[in-house]
Amino acid sequence: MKKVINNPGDVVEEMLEGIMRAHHGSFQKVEGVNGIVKKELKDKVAVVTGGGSGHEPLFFGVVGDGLADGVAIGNVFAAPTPNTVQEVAKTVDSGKGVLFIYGNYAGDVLNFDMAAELLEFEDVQTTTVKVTDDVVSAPLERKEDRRGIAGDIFVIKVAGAAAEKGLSLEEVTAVSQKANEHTYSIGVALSPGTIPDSGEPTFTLADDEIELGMGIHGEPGMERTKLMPADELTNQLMEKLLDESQLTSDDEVSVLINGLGSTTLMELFIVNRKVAQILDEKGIGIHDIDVNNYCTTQEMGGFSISLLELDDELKAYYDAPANAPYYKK
Amino acid sequence: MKKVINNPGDVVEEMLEGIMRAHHGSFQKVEGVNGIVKKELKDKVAVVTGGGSGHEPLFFGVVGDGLADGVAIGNVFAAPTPNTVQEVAKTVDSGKGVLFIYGNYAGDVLNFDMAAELLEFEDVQTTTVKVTDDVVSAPLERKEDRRGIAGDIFVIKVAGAAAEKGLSLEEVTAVSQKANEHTYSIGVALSPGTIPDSGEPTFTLADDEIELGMGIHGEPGMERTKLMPADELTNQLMEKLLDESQLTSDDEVSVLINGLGSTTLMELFIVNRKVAQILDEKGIGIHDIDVNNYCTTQEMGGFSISLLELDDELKAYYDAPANAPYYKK
Amino acid sequence: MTATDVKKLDAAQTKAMILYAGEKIRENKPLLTKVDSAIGDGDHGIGMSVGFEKVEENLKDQEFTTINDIFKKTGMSMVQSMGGASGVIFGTMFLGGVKDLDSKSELDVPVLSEIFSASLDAIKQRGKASLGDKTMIDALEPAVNGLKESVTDSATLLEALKKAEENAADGVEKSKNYIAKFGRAKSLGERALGNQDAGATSVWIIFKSMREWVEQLNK
Amino acid sequence: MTATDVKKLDAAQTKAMILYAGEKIRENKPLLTKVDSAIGDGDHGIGMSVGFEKVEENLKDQEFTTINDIFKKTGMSMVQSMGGASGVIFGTMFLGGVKDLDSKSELDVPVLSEIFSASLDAIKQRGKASLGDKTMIDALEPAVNGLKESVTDSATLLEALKKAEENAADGVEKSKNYIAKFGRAKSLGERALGNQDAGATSVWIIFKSMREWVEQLNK
Ligand SMILES: Nc1ncnc2c1ncn2[C@@H]1O[C@H](COP(=O)(O)OP(=O)(O)O)[C@@H](O)[C@H]1O
Ligand SMILES: Nc1ncnc2c1ncn2[C@@H]1O[C@H](COP(=O)(O)OP(=O)(O)O)[C@@H](O)[C@H]1O
Ligand SMILES: [Mg+2]
Ligand SMILES: [Mg+2]
Ligand SMILES: [Mg+2]
Ligand SMILES: [Mg+2]
Repeated sequence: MKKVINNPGDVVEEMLEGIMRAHHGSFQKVEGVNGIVKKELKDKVAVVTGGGSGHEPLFFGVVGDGLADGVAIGNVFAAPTPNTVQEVAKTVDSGKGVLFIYGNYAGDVLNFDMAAELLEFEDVQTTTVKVTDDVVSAPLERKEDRRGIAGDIFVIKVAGAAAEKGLSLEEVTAVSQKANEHTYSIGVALSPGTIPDSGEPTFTLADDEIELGMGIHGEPGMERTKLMPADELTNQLMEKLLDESQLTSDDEVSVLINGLGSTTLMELFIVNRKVAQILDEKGIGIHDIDVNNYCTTQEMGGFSISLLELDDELKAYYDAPANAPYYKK
Repeated sequence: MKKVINNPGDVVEEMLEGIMRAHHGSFQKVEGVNGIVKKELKDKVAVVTGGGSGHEPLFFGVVGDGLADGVAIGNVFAAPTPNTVQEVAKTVDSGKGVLFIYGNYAGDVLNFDMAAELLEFEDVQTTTVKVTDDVVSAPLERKEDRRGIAGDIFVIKVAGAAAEKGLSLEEVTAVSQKANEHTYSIGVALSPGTIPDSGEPTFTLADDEIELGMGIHGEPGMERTKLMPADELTNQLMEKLLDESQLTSDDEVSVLINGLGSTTLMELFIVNRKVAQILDEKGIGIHDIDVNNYCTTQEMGGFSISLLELDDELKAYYDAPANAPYYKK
Repeated sequence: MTATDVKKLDAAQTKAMILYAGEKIRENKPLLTKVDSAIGDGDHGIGMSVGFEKVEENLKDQEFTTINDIFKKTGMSMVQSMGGASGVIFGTMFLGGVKDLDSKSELDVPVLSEIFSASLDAIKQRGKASLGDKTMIDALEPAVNGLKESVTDSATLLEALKKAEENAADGVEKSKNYIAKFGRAKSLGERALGNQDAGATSVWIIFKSMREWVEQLNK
Repeated sequence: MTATDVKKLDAAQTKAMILYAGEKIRENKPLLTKVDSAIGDGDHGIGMSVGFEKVEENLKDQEFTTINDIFKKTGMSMVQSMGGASGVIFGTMFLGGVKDLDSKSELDVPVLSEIFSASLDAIKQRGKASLGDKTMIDALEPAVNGLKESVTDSATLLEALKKAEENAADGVEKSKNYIAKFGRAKSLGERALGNQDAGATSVWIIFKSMREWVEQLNK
């Protein structure tokens, strides 16, 4: 795989330099670690997100007003170190506490938890919401074991808006946890992404094969099948999603069609057409649709569909203004 | 190449359905043709853009306040038909005239020109600015023959802001023409995109080869070379760009690093780091940097660098607010 | 009567001949796409197929009394459905020839020649290309010259179309050695040498299929 | 004195042994990455290399008087540079063992055994995995058991490390038949069968290289 990089060991650092050069008006770099925080911090509960890099524009792309206050950035597909998380949290904490929001992966849990322990000694209060939106990654009985994928966006959006409104750490955490519980996602992979350091694709798929439910690091999904028409594929994914979410015609959702890297917006909109048709048929209300590349896996081919089941509280936070380099509302 | 589509002949129509379902709050479909215009039109000069589809989010993605009022959408890599352009123009015209802005390709010129002729009979006044930013596509003596690539964004941004300000058709055209003359772009291709209908890549490149200056439909560039480190590649591209633009330390620019499809934001920011270093070294002022995928070629690998040489007038229009699905300021 | 003697076609025959040419163009979609890939953006076959599908849809169930209407409807179908450079250019190849033509109910060699000379002029005016610029003109201009000679020679329709086809084929060959100036290949420069032009290839297929259709007439 | 007789290492030797293990881990980067690709996200070799590069950087030019400091610095270097699951887990493999250990200037079999038992406990507490969950514990726990037996048997350092290495290797083999519950492979279920765990492979390489280093001592 050809990549526009220099030394593979330097990709994260050089990316960060490039990001800071483009966004020095709204970002500040946290010294000594791979962390970025908002330039102008407010006296409110802080929201910190993070994870491995390689999923750009997540997670740095949602650092901004009404969203996250800071981001801890790991190496490619590797959770950030505890000290990175720690320094970012210390920088954004106004004394009102810090909420960690990240996808539920062993590495992220281990590192954020260790950071939380260390922060206790420094009197920084933290809470955690692990995003677990990927419905195929564990059965319902082990919902808390599920992986976090593009649904991160919904949870961070709600958390950021709640924090902006001046809620307490406990309250922001509770509503973010609710947002996570109301978020259902499913993905599909067409082709792999490549880790810059190894130059190797993270998995292999035959020329006419796809994998339903595959995770954003190439974690196995529910089934390998032949490539099929977009409508049929969307049908299969939506069936699983509606089955898991138990949405009915009383419900209203926000939809996110998230591209994984090399799948075009053209394809994503063809998928969106079918998703909307299916929701319309079931009488499920569509409050908003967002078709974008938020959570990528390098140049991986495929996409995910996420649904956020809204109630009045979540809807108000979803609709609140937000302004980050790669998310604006 | 695996694509998430149904019948290849239906991709444009189905994409449009998906777009309209997502953006019915701000868009209206032009009946009978593949055109989209803003839902709420203003009493001002109208800006219409367009071109072949396959380059999403261009061109529909810049229909919005302070940008384009309407878009005429062609089949994949094929200019829109004259009647599409005509209907879009008629829908957005408030009587103050319509400015056409599109990339300078034979097909687009032929179809927009034919539309302009037909619109004359219907008393719709039109002017045209053809974007010719790709510096490698023709020598300086034949500057008017150059292709239009990601620089479209700069020209549409300026035009939209000028029209929003209430300028006359003549004035909006003049400042957009100036924006085009002040825009310099150069691209590089790493891997091809695929036309959904044929399933064939539009060109071939060896595993270790790249093409400097290649166009967004795979048109030949200035040189095929071996893959090289990002900094060296950026150096070579910037050398050509600075040579063409003759920028000096008195100048100030806005920068756009545009991804062509499957090249990751991580890579684009590594490129951006070097672009900024080079401009800093030369003492050329950087007013703004935008790293994004605006003008893609399906899942093509590669990117382009665009510079907009600012003066006070252009800077004011560049900084003016804008709000479209894929461009916000 | 054998095809060799045919001097003219009525409207229904003309319509059938054009529909047959459309079929052949669509059959050759992969070839046209391949040729366009080499030096253009690889969509010429797709565009021409879209156009001739629309032509078929619009002509099939309609009866025509004049040649003019057939050519006009063919051209309009292409212009309104194809887009791209070839939508306007090939649309004009049919539209441009009958724009100023008196109403004709039959297509004979002089009318054929008159139509395509006029459309050649219209294309040149619209697209600003000339012979040698590596466009469809490289096939159309020699084909038109062939038709004109056939008028002078009082050739039969088959002879005239044979000549046009041969000249077009020759033009396609020659286009390999031209440097592209127009269309998406315009900046390829010397690197386009050796590759024939996609639009010229379409022109050749159109004349070739018209010849085939007439040849098979009443065989 | 041959390696077979060695009963203990001083601080400088301990440092050299750990640096050697780091070298071997880095040599095996492609293997570790490949193993992680099959059922994880393919970055384990990269992370471990980053970690041991940092270890080398931090240990190389420094003199140590206690074993505790060497293990602590090794662990901290890994935790602070690697990230990922293995940053904390392998960091803890070195940090956790000396957290409550009295200051030691020499590394003998009892100390070695005490360190790695304590780190096994720390890892289990932190990561909540147990033997059979397809993690590095599948290699570390049997290795620790080997060390404990060696204490009882009053084995030499080489014998103890040989036993630990063998048990670790055996654990890696067995990990092929476990169903993953932790790490990025956690949702692979039965499909991970047949593939060994990446972290377990690293544990085996670490014990193997410690054995090699002691074996070559004063040969
Ligand atoms: N200005 C022109 N005059 C005549 N023919 C042209 C002109 N520009 C392009 N063409 C013809 O159009 C063909 C390309 O058509 P097509 O591939 O369908 O459109 P596009 O170039 O928009 O992709 C070229 O091979 C050439 O023969
Ligand atoms: N909870 C855990 N307890 C013990 N070891 C673990 C745990 N989670 C993961 N591991 C180990 O970490 C290894 C993966 O490390 P690595 O690939 O570097 O991190 P990541 O999983 O973040 O990509 C696994 O092979 C496993 O041995
Ligand atoms: Mg990882
Ligand atoms: Mg085209
Ligand atoms: Mg073409
Ligand atoms: Mg891993």
